Amino acid sequence: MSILKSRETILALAIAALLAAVASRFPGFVAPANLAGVFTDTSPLILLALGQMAVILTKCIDLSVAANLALCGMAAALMNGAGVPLPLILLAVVALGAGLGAVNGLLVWKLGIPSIVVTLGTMTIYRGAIFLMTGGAWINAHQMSEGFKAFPRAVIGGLPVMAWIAVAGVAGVALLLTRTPLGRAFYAVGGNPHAAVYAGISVGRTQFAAFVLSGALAGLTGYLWVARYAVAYVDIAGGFELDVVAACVIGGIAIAGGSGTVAGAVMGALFLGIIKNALPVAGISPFWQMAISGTAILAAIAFNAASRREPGRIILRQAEAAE
Amino acid sequence: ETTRIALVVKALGIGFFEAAHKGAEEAAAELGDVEIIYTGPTDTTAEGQIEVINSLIAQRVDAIAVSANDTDALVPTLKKAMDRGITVISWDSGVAPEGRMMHLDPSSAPLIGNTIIKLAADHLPEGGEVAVLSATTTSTNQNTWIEEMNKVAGNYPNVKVVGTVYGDDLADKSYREAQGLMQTYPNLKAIIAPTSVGIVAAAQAVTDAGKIGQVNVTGLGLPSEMAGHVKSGASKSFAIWNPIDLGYSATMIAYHLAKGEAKAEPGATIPIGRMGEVTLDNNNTAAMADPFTYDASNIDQFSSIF
Amino acid sequence: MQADPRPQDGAAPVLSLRGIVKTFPGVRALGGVVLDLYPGQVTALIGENGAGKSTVVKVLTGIYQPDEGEILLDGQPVRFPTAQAAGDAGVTAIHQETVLFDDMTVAENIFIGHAPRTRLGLIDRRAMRDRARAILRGIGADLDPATRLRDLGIASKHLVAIARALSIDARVVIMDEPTAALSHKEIAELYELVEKMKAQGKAILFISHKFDEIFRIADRWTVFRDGQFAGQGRMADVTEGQLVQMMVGRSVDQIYPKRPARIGEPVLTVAGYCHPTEFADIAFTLRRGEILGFYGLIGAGRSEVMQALFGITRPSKGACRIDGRVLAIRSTAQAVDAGIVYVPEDRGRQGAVKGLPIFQNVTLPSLRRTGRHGFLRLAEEFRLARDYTRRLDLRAASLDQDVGLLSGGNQQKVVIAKWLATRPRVIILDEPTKGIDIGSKAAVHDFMSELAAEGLAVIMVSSEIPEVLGMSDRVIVMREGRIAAEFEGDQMTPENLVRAAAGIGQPRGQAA
Amino acid sequence: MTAALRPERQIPDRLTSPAARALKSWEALLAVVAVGIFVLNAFASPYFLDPWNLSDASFNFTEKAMIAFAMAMLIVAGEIDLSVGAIIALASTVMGLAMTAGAGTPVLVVLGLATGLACGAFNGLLVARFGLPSIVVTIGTMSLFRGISFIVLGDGAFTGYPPGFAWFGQGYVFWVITVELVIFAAAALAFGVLLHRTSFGRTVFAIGNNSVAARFSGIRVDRVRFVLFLLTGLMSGIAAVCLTSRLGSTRPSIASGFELEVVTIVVLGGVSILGGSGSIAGVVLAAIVMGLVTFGLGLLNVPGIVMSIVVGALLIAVIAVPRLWSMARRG
Ligand SMILES: Nc1ncnc2c1ncn2[C@@H]1O[C@H](COP(=O)(O)OP(=O)(O)OP(=O)(O)O)[C@@H](O)[C@H]1O
Ligand SMILES: Nc1ncnc2c1ncn2[C@@H]1O[C@H](COP(=O)(O)OP(=O)(O)OP(=O)(O)O)[C@@H](O)[C@H]1O
Ligand SMILES: [Mg+2]
Ligand SMILES: [Mg+2]
Repeated sequence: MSILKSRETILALAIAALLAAVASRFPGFVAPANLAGVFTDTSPLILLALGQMAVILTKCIDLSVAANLALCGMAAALMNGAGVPLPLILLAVVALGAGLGAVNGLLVWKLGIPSIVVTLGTMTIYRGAIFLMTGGAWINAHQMSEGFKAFPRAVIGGLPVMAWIAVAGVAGVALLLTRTPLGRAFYAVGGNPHAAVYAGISVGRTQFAAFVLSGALAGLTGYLWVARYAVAYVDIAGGFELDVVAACVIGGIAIAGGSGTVAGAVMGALFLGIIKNALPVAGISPFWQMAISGTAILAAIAFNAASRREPGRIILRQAEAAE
Repeated sequence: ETTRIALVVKALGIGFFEAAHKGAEEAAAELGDVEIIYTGPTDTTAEGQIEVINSLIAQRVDAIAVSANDTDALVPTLKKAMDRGITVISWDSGVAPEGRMMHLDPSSAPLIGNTIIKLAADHLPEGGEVAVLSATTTSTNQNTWIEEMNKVAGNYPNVKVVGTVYGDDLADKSYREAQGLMQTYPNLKAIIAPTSVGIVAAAQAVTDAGKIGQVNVTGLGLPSEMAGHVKSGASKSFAIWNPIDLGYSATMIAYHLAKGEAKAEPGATIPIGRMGEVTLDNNNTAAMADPFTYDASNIDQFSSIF
Repeated sequence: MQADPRPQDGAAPVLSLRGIVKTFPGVRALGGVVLDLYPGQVTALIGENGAGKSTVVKVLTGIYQPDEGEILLDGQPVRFPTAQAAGDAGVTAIHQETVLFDDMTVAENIFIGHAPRTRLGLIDRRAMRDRARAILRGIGADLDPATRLRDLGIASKHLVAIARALSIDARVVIMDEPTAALSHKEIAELYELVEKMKAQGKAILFISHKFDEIFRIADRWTVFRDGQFAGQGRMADVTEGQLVQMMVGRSVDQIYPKRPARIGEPVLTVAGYCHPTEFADIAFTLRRGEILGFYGLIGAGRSEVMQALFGITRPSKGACRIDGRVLAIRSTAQAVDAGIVYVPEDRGRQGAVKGLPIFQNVTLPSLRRTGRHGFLRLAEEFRLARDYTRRLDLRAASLDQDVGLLSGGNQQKVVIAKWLATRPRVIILDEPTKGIDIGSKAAVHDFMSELAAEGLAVIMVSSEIPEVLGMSDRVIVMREGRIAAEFEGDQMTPENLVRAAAGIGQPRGQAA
Repeated sequence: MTAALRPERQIPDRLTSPAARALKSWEALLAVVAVGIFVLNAFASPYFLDPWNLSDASFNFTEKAMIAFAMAMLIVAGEIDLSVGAIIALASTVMGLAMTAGAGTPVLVVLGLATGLACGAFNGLLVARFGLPSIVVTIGTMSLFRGISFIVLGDGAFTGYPPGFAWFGQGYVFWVITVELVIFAAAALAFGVLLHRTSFGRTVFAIGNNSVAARFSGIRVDRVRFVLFLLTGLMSGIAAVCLTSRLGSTRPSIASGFELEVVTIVVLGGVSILGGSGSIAGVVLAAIVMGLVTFGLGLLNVPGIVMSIVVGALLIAVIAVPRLWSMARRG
């Protein structure tokens, strides 16, 4: 437990150090309003990282989240164009996202196909489906209703709705993971699938649930994304799945499943979000961004591996005493 | 026998190219014996375009008119196409001279470069800082225009170009880069985005930052996509040539070259139907027309067209 | 000896199995078995390795679904589609493998799947902790429910598994080799617990290979042979010999086949081996033709020492000499080259490469010999595999059968064959007969003395006193990562071994 | 005394002959699919059965397949390398730098391969030496390698490779047989032999099935893993030479998305993504199937994204259909 705690503490310290470094060159970056902006900007990554975390906890991976997001975003834009009211759109994208996640989940659960293969396949299929839906056409700002675009931006108590949704997502997933049987089952299934069966937990069904959660969050984020950037097309959020996995990895979610915390995932996402937002501000060439986030990922993996390394059983009394 | 002309675009689904496709079909209808194959990769990569072009070569199309994702990478493949007797031209975004017979610029690069900075300067009587939001780091045309813009920047002494960032023609990245610009340069007065994706994202970022009236977004964009931002005031004006005309002209040129009715050599003139004619320069490059400026006064008229 | 299915005292069984069939690809694990469990009685289930005992447990707890046959609870047919369903019906089990979650706390491990809830439906963590503490206290386990399981020793983990089984209010408690990982003290406490549960009227199924323990606590017996029901009856009416006869279909010589040793020159000398956390000051000499026993309580660090000799872990200090040459063993490949081989304790994980065919398992460390210039020669591989599997009397359908389809005992034979095929100088056998039935056990013992007679130097790690005494020429006892004592000849008595292992009395004066 | 206990019993070597096994194998199925698609294409488009066209079409898969062979071995061993596309970018960038410094073709090729090896060694070091999970390590190095390329090149490009250099990606060895096809065939043969006919290949299978037991069997598991990453780096370096030569230029975005296509080919080829089983023959056939599908659809001017749907569906279907079938048979 203390090791777990220290991992998150260190990540928090790393984020603080990063902020301090940027602030030293550009104080405006750490102004509360700007930080709120960074958080808002990182909200999609946070929401997707929460879902991805649940999936990774169960020893799976969901490479289709970005495609799911794009498909649901496009569906939202199309529904908006057809005059569907916003609350219905919100319900529909969450349901659609959950449905797409369920497809992944069913293939993993019922057919036992490894998740990386399933989601590699559905990733291209979901994106292709957008193309089939629209013939590849873009939906632009002027084709979206004002209300549709305004909702995620509406500011309540200093933060836009988009950020509040991320906050709610974090709280909800945290509660789910720590205090409900399903949440504990995610950990159990990833930690020791064999033992999970003995404890009466269905491994497949639990993985299915994780995919549905990840899909639902991706669906919701799809609407937020499209409304925020006021454009929908086939390729939105292309390659974003790797950012999402990277956020989880930086946040210390074990890729082998069974271990990781919501706080870690959120901080992993924030870490990447801050880097992305800080580079242009700090005047570092955007061409450095990729190498920097790559280095951050490697550093995080190395650090997490070092802290997870088992200390070794201490058989020797003497060794114990010496410590 | 019909002449098959392939219109290869950077990626399918982009509004600008869809409009160009319309123009190509218009030209085909006018010419009568032409079949248009409208194609392109899924995302803006050179490798994807090469696969597409290979399959066009295999189909022995008569002409290929390509808007390239990469100036140089397509050259070997397009050379092969020409070796097999296919007419190859580039339009919009060019290919290096060895890889095509001629290139059709939508407008001349110096003209565009001048237009985009002039649009910014026109609305900055007292002058101030402006920044550039470009598209991908690999697309040729944007970078040529920015180069040309910088050449003539001296003519607008009040306007100070403080930086260039890249949005990769991705809506979210462009948005974030635009946000970054506003933070880095608190006194920023205008963002010049010579890309249809970037200009929309920048206008959205300005709107979300509550800086309408403070920061003017201008550059090159599509009337249909910019209509809302012109009305909100985020963009006072922007320019573009007509993509329909561009697709139309490219098709006309490809047709005449393929039929042997014209030759691609320096100084030659090639007729382009209702658009008149173009004259090739020493690089076998021709410019179609001047960019046209759109603002609140004329936006509604064009936003329903492209 | 054919037993009648009804108990003489007339009580009705709580739980019965009738004609249960369970097949796996290529294996018929259960071929129509019968089993009856009576309230307030302990039924011992015995049979060779692979007889189907654990499979029955899994059928009873909803982990496997039988292909045919029925489960009767109070005479009514029931189905257990999941482990949850079996628990709800009052059937709970301590499984043969510890099936727990290393990254969860003790309390969570006990209650996962049936945690107490608050009114809002959330997990009630305080209630969970309190109830866990109560159950643990009930079995005499002094564990903090908030500790992470990863930080516990193997015996404590087993106690958690027992607590988990008891956290379900059960009428039927199944114990699959529950004492295999426990020390003397904990075994005694387990026996008490069994008595208590008996008194509460629970029906208990007790699976064990240890006859002394069966005769001590069981009331009834059932024997399986090759997945078939072979008989059942009351403990009072049967002798050990009869049970063995029924299990293996023949009588087995219980006498250890140790032949008089012709001990030669030293082969392996270990001096001052230390490890930062696992062991210290390990020094001993092993001679040609000798069987050197390593005794100790579980967790004494014997496996760690052996694995260091085999190049799995590195000692922080110390030297090892083989045939007089000093050797710093840094990898298993080096150990094999030097002629030291190791038959691990954990067969499934460390021994057999499941997924590869038998012959490829056998030739894995000998590819340099069977192949030529790095290329494989299949004919040579088959020849080698044929030789050694025949020598060990392997039972398999074919040599290119997946080793994972073999029973545990046969997998062990493949692992031993693999090492013998490298023609080693020193063979280390870590718990070679753990969980192996007496038939195969005798075969392994027999084989060991044959190897020693051929001039191989053998180290045998074992936690079973009769085996250590019966097979070894010399015994080293380890305690808490150090050599506690060394015994030879008349000194090799059960009392001495136990005292040295537990650290009672006797000073370490006799250590080498 | 032991004779009585040990009746001489002969265990047969095999129950089914290798030939019978091959007939029922995944590779046989793939071969049938490949022939089927070939015939279908021949009917669907008049341009298909043209040797020159087929030769052009081979570029759709040759570079990816070269990497796929090494990747297949890596996946059989239970690891994965998602950085292959980025290695190509970095190797190509290094070649570009050397070219601007005036290096000739041989030097360029050596540098391309050396960069590939160096990247492979870096991945291998992190995975084998420090025991980090390869999937996340290579997600990290994917950003790192391509990131370096971006730092060097920014929005620029290297062009003007020496004429001789074009041979690798644009040259012909004989009639329609391209240099890349020859490299592809040679790599297929080399990796086929390495995986299926050598002790090294056998240890790869052992590690993929149970790396702990492999280590307990005297195999230098970490060394084998390291070598596999080296091989993948080397093949990426070779692919970088071919691709750079074919494109005649280098940009940092070169070969983006390659990694997923390579993994798709490997999985389609019947290599278990969980490690432990697979064959090079399957990968060869899968590469050809992918090439035929994309080329065939390309001839019909089907948009690329529809092709990728087909490939995505194929990927799931080839694994799902046999399982559904056996489930249906069991009732
Ligand atoms: N999941 C499985 N897949 C295939 N075969 C299996 C499986 N589980 C058990 N078997 C086989 O079924 C038979 C019975 O195994 P089981 O574990 O029930 O034996 P056991 O009597 O408990 O033996 P032991 O005394 O070694 O614990 C063995 O031949 C075993 O190999
Ligand atoms: N706390 C623990 N958690 C997990 N495994 C453990 C733990 N303690 C011991 N083990 C495992 O139990 C086995 C025995 O450990 P160790 O080598 O320390 O004792 P030993 O004296 O060799 O005991 P044994 O007689 O069981 O071989 C080893 O395989 C070890 O990995
Ligand atoms: Mg068992
Ligand atoms: Mg041990």
